[in-house]
Amino acid sequence: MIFAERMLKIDRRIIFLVIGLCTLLPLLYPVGLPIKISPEVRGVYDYIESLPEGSVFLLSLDFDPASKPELHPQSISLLRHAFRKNLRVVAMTLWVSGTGMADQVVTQVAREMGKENGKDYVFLGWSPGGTAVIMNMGQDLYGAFPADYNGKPTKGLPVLQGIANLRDVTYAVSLGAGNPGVEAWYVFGKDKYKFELGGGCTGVMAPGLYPLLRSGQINGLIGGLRGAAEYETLIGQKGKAIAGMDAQSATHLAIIVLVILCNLFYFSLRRQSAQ
Amino acid sequence: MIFLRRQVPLLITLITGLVFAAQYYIPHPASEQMLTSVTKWLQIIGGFALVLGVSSLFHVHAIKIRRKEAGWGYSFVLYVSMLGTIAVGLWSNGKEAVDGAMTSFGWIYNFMMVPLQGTMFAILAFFIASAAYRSFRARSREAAVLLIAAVIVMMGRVPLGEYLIPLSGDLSQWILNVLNASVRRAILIGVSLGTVALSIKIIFGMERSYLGGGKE
Amino acid sequence: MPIETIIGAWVATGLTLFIFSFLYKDNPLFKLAENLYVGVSVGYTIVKTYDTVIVHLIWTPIVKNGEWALLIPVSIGMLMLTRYVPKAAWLSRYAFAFIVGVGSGLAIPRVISSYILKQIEDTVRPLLVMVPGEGLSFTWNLLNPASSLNTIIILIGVSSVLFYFFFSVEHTGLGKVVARTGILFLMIAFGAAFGYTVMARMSLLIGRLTDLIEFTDLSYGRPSLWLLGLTILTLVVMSRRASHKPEEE
Amino acid sequence: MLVRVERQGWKTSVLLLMAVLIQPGSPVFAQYQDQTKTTLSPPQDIRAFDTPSDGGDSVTLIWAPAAYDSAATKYQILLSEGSAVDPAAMKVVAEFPANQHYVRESKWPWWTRPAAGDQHQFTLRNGRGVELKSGTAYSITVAAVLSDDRGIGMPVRVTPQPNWINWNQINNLVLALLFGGIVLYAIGRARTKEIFLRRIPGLDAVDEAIGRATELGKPILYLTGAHDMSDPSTIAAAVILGRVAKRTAAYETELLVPHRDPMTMAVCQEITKQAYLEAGKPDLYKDDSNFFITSDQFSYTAAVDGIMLRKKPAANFFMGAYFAEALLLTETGASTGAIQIAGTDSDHQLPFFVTTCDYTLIGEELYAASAYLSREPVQVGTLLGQDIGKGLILCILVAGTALATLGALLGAQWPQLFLDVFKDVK
Repeated sequence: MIFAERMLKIDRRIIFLVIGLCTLLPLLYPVGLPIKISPEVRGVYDYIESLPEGSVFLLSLDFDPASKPELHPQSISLLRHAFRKNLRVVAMTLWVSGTGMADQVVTQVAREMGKENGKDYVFLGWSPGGTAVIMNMGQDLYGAFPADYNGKPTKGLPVLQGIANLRDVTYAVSLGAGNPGVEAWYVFGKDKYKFELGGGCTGVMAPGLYPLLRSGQINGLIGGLRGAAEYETLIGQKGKAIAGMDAQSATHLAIIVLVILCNLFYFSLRRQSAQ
Repeated sequence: MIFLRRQVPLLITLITGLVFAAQYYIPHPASEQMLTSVTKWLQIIGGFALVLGVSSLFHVHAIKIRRKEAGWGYSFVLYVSMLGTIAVGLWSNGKEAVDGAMTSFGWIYNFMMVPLQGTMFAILAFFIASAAYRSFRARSREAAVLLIAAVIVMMGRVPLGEYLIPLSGDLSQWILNVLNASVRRAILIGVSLGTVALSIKIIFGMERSYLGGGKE
Repeated sequence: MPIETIIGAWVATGLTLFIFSFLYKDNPLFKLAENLYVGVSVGYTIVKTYDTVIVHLIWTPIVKNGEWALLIPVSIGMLMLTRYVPKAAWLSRYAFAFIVGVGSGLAIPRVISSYILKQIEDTVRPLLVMVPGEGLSFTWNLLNPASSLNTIIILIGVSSVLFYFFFSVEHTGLGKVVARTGILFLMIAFGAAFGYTVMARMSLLIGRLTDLIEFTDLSYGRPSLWLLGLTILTLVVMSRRASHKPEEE
Repeated sequence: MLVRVERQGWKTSVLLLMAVLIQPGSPVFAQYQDQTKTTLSPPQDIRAFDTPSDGGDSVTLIWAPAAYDSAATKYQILLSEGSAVDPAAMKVVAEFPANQHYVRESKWPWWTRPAAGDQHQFTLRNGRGVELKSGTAYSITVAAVLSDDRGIGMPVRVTPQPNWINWNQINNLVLALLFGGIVLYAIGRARTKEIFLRRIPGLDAVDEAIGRATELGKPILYLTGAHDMSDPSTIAAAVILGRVAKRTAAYETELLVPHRDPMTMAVCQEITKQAYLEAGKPDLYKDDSNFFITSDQFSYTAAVDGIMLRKKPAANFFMGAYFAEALLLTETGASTGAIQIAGTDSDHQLPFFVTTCDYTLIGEELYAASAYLSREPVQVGTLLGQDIGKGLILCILVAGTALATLGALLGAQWPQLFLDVFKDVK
């Protein structure tokens, strides 16, 4: 067995170990490389920045624990920004298994910013039907969510004053890990009810949302942990995303090196077998 | 009987399909009212669909336990954890937290469901790394192009990459925003034509696989 | 720190490590965690559905507000469940016919407007752009997504990929060139998706390891370290026992 | 009722089309008249009508531009219920700078545009302090305001009404009907005539792989994906399995099909049996070449990986829908040196298939391959219909870009007649 062949056949658990270390070490000993802001993320930030106090900001946390590391930091930053701008925050989720997490993040950030439930913000919880929920909210918000997460009737809540349906929402952001997510909010929401829409998503979803971004169907896109880190930089509050960026750098570099090695060995093998 | 079992469902699909496609073009309050009602109905039906979705699981594992098939112990674990979660959930009125204080249902959610689901997908990071080393080969010119684009994007999306090769950030931005967007747009258009074609076939009864269930 | 949080930290760490043990190989600890996961998440979904649908969307509106019309979706939902009664299973077709019919009807115009018209609208742009001070000109800036050069590239990309997925035309002559361009564009987009997916998966790992690092803290009783040792020990013992037994299969 | 409205609508749109074509050349001059006590002349040519194509509770005003249109001057919209004649008693419901709210800024396409682009327009809706109900008559007018000066136009009467058709979306409807017609026509054609489908190169690769497995005397592994039989990708995978099974029967190669769904397994058993029968080797068919493993994603993956390592199949086929398990499967397969062929519409997994497999059927190619093999009229017809649709869109893209460029070059408006039809205007 020649060298290249032997190298390709090494136990994959050794590679597992390399990746584990590449993640663990930067987390324990951070470097803190600067993070550049992309126009996609800035789109969302600038729009929220431009909103007058008291505008209605709808945040739909459409993800489950599987995407928590990417979308949880995004939701924290967005909520902090919205509360800091004194927007009226309406939070909800279309993913049943994300309900508890969504409630936690909204309550936690609201408490940290000294906001009052029912007056400054509301968490509507989850409702089944996916796209049907979006359409029903567009027709009649109180029909889709007769009660909020805590069981309080939504009708008469001060934070929802003057909001009958999605047409009265100034800005909606969907943090989506799949379907229903950002696309569903456009097709079944913005298309008819004409609110401004922004998106946040996992890395897996991000490339697929670029056509919508280009055509202005969404006015900004926060992609994955990197997007979250950019947003944390923009609002000037470091969180888990910035902390993870060094590990992200290290693992990417490791993968690139592995891909290059793989192809080096592969081509040397091919050349040898051709001879 | 065949009329009731086969024709009537197809007729229901035809009528509801045409009506709700037409609704989009009719702004009259009467038509809007209809949409309001039906979307609310769909929400409720969606709840039933969820129950239907998970119930096949009950069935599969119940058989496993009854027949004591290989690994039936795991099915038993599944049953116990499910029933336990339901019991605790109903006890806590289906709330994970009351005024910010965690309930026992919240405990199961936070310390069992969240780490389990999160880790399930985190193990993939390791497999990507191993595949990167063992199988991501430039077997053809196409695969080579793919790998080069992937490396550029991987470089451009992390601070270290932008620090080492400053151009990589702009380059990956261009790849995503122009090349990637154009391909995704074409795919989106193609898939949409497929969706519309499928919907039309469903409405006109040429596609019936959704009916399933029950003999003719 | 409250005792339930400490217990929680131990349970969460243990389950995380059980799942990570799959990296070594498929083993009973992993299978246990996997089944526990399915069980808990199904239980969770059932509780949430009950609380939201039965209590908030059905019971309260009907009993308190007298919205009797909601009995229609309830009966449609019930029809769906007849799937489990072999003799009445055909009744479930009515429910599916309704849902699929409404869904198809709703989809057609919305998909055309969002994914076809909007996408055509943004692709069809003049190749010459008004530049302040220069008048109408062709802009070469690659980094400006709206420049003329990028407009052409996008047009070529969209058209060639669309053409690649033509199945009733043979890819010969000029068609072959266009299809090959299409496949190159496709590969670049797949490359971008690949890079982003790698990023996403690594982020998930970072998230999980961050939690594990948090649980090495003394206030939790260092569950990460203890349980790591225990998991490794269990795996070693199990593989020893397996190697003593004759190979199955 | 509906028919009448429609006919009227058509007439209007034809008239409007003419108006648009004629108007841009003729300049509109502002007229100064000292009707009121102020020096500012009142807005001219005020027209008010029920906002077309909406659900009611809204009216639209059109008036001529004036010489004083600038950021300093303001326009006010005045409203009162009934037929008030005293403009002083009317309520101010909106105010904005006079150099805003032109018809050209609104999103109306040419077929619903109520006036030339240089005219002012304002759409007043119910809500936010404005009471505007369908079926009630109102008086409405515009006033121009510059510091203390105020010129009030002649009040006009208007009654908001709900409409039955949204004419702004009529292009969407036309496209839906056109494409629907194309699909139905294509399916009809496929039922009576043979439709040409190009051969998918991936199918040659399939034959090649089976050939190699036979040479090596090793089995073939075929997976049908994660979904059940209700998913089109699984159906396509099952159709292609029929083809593969026929070849393995002819070459007498062992076939392994592990399943995740009992129903899919039952269907695939039938398909395999049929294939062996057609190949004339029914005695070689084994019921247990299709076998059920488990429905759990990762346990299934681990089991299939185990089969790959033990039996070392010469060729692995991955058809249908896949999720995160895809990479785990193909990586193990690649490490055993098998020829791997994938076909999936799960676009999130395609990059991994392309880099780890020798041949990949991308997205719709999977359906095309299945239609090519099955020759089922509905499948083939749909494919043809979609091809015609794509062809049309391709033409629109090229022609549209050419026209838009020409429009920019000549500064002409007429290319919009074409471009507006393919816009999402609402």
